[in-house]
Amino acid sequence: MNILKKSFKKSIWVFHLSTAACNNCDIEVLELLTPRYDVERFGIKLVGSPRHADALLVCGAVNAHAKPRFLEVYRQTPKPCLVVAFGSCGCSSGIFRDSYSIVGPVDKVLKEEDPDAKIVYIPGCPPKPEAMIEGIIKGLEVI
Amino acid sequence: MKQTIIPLGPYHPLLEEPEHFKLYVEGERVVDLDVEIGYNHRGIEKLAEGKTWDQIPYLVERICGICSTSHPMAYCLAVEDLVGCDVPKRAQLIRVVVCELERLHSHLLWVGLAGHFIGYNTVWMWAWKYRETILEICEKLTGNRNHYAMFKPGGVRRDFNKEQIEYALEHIVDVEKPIRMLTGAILDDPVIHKRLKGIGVLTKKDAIDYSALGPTSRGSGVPWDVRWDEPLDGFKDLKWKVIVQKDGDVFSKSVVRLLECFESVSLIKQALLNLPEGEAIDADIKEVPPGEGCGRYEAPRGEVFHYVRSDGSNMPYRHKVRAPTFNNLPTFKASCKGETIADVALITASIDPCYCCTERVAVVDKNNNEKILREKDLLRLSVDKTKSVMKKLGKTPPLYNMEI
Amino acid sequence: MKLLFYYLVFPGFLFASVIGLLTVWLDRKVSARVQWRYGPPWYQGFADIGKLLYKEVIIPEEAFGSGFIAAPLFGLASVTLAITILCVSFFGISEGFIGDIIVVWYLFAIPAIALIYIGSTSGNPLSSVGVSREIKLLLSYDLPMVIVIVIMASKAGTFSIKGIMEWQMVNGSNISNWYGIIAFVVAIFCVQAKLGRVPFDLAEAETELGSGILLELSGGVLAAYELSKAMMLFGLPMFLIILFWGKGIVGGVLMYLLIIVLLVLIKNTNPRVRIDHAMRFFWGWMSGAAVLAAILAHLGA
Amino acid sequence: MSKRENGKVMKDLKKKLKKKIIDIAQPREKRIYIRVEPEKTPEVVEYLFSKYKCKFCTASGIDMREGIEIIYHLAREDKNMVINVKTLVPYSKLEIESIGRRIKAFRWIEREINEMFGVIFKGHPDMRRLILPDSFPKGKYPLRKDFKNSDVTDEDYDYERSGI
Repeated sequence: MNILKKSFKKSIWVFHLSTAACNNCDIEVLELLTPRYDVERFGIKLVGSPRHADALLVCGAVNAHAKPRFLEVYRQTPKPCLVVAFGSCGCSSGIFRDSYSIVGPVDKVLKEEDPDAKIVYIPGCPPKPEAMIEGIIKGLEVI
Repeated sequence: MKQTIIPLGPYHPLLEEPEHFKLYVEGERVVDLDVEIGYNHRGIEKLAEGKTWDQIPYLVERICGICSTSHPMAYCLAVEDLVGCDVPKRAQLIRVVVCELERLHSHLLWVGLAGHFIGYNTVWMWAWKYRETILEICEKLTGNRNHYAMFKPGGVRRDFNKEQIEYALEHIVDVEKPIRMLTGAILDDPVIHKRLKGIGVLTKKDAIDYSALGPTSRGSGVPWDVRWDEPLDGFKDLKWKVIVQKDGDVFSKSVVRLLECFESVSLIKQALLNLPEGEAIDADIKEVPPGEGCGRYEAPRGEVFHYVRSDGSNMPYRHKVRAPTFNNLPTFKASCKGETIADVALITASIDPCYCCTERVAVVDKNNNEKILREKDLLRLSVDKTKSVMKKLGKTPPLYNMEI
Repeated sequence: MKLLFYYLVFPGFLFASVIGLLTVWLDRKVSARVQWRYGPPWYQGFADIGKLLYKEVIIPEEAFGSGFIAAPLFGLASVTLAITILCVSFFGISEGFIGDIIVVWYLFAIPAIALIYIGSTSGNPLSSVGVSREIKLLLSYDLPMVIVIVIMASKAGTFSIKGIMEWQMVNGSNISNWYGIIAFVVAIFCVQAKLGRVPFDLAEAETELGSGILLELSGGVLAAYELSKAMMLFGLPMFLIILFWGKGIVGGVLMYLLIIVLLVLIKNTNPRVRIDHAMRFFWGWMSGAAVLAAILAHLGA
Repeated sequence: MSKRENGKVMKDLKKKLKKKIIDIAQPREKRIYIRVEPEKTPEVVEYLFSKYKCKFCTASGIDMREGIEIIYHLAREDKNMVINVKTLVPYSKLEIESIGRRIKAFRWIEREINEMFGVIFKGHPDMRRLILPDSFPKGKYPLRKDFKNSDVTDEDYDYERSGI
């Protein structure tokens, strides 16, 4: 059984999700694919549907418009999955915390849906690409 | 003709920004266009009313990730207009350097995406590779790749020391060569000429009627550039020119952006070279009298407008923010009409929207069978067209950069 | 008992999946290198399959429960059977039977049919679009390929793999003359379409339909499909080797690498075509070339 | 932009818009503020936009307790002047003539002001919600002074209407 667990750590399929973000983290996510920070060497691949995904990259503080859609996508991903909250917006809704249209950071919204969801927080606004890679890799131990 | 439109959720594999366009089509021709935004609303203007004058630059910076220094710049100009103080020269030149650096890396990001839409992925990889050097300069000068937090009403928060200036001057030079190569790759390539010329034309009258801003309006011959029309004292003695193109199609908008990169590089060099020595970098405003002020500055995508009204307390009574894309987005109604779906991806990219919304275009057929065209569809359609254009021109397609 | 051994271990499941997954790694590594990227480590194929087995399987309510799981396994079993038949006669272990070329080709078609079954029952609108594309693709690339098989079989006079290989041993492999080259080009494109690789990966277009037909697959079921695709990546080039080369093992390995390089090159040089383009391409150009090869073959060139 | 030229723009505007405006002021070198009644705003703004070749920057609404003040910011590029037209729409009659009917540039900003302040723009071609989600509770206007950030929290959004 632990061979399968070990192989889980070597190949992570990632699905990108943007909820009310300032598109800076989204661009840093794309930068991970460019030649300088190529993530494919760790087996990380961007996939097309939440069904295949193991990690959900969520950028941005969740606003009311995006919340139902975000929870729907979380329900669809097969369960041993990792939610990566990107940037200070993902971790704590950052500077937009007490606005009327923001309904809480990623973990507050997710805890309603599934209390023991595994969440990785990558602070920084925008987090450095090195920090992102390290965050995802460190998140693997959690699963 | 009854139209059934099924609004699918905005979440989509390669999406950066949840944004949704609806095209009403007859066959291949686009008849009408509807835009649905609001997925990114964070209530910034309401938050601004709860923050003090000095805290707002941090909030305003996070409106848009790519033009993250134009908003604080316009805000500081608005407050200075309200207070009526004048900013020391050195602070102004530092502001010019940071804003021009950001314009460079924003334009390079756009060049990469445009290359990606035509199907040249190597252009995407190259543009983003050379963009890294600029981000490094930004990190060296201001400490962070994107949100620099350099400005505050009345001046600049941090000064450039000698060693930082040398580093910047030395590295800004080796950015010029790749930009020239990229410009060459894009401007003299006959296939790109055929692909970009004559589509998505925004006539001069339309540009004025929609009050388009920035490269979108300068591409149609409307010479609006806030740096020229309302120059800061910093700009007065720097030599540069506004780039204007006449025919308003996607090609001229690209030319405007690429030539602006060269202007930015020369501006940065001039500003860094004649930084006045040892001056104070802040006019340190003590308190803000009641009154109102507007600030305008030229972001990479157009003019950013901030209006500030104060009632004497240490928090603004009202703070209105308007990003350039707010004016540029409705221009799609004029420029997308009559174009084929394959070109829509290019036209939406040509105004370099603050959120790249070419990912989600829902094509509604007139005889109401609704076909959802995703970004890859648009990409492939536009790439097919590039290939057919290439065959006509008798050029072999570039060997390995057409792969999506 | 020996047959079971052949099926499960030597030329069958284990051997084919190991080689298949290594080929998948080679393919991804070369594509990454083309874009100055570093590319995945060598064990990437095994890690992907292992991880998928570890994950939970979600079965959509509309889908018919057990059928949803059985289909890809059924596909996997048929691919292994096809490869065993191929390799058994290629390595000269035992005599093949008359007509096993046709059997092998249609055993390879079964995973695609399993996929169509899954796509249609899963009730997801996007995967139903994927299903219609997969069926059209299946029809389009079958025609030219069957013509190529018939040419080779008529040249060798028999429909058995052994016979074709012996004929090529005697008077030169098919690739060495004109009709062989044309037929080879046709076969390469058909294999590219069968494997669902980039120019023709319409069914599971990654961002176009949100990985269309595979949209509902997850966990173990997806692992079965990925494994069968990897093994086909090994099996189909073997099939081409037998049709066009037929000589000994050493020549076969070289030919295998050549075919893999060709497949990767095609993948990296052109964007995904639209479904009507693909069909026009196969029925128009490819069938024409196949018929031309047939005429040349009979003129004895 | 010398003082003399500024003065010329001020005089020229005073002459043309004499009867339509309440008063005109120029507190600083590049800014002109014109106060107008709500009924006359469309004529003044359309005059500035079309004949006076001004570019439309934006319009901002301010909750002044006794009414909503709408300021149309227009910029005259070649003379490098920002002209702001201010009107106060009283709470008693919260409606104003829509300029977006003829000039396309004003359409989106009027939709936003309507959604954020509740001002009704008569004759606007398609008055829908621009930024706020459909699940936002009806009848609440976020940018009014009496609306606190904590008024609308997670429970108030009824998510059924958000069209999933």
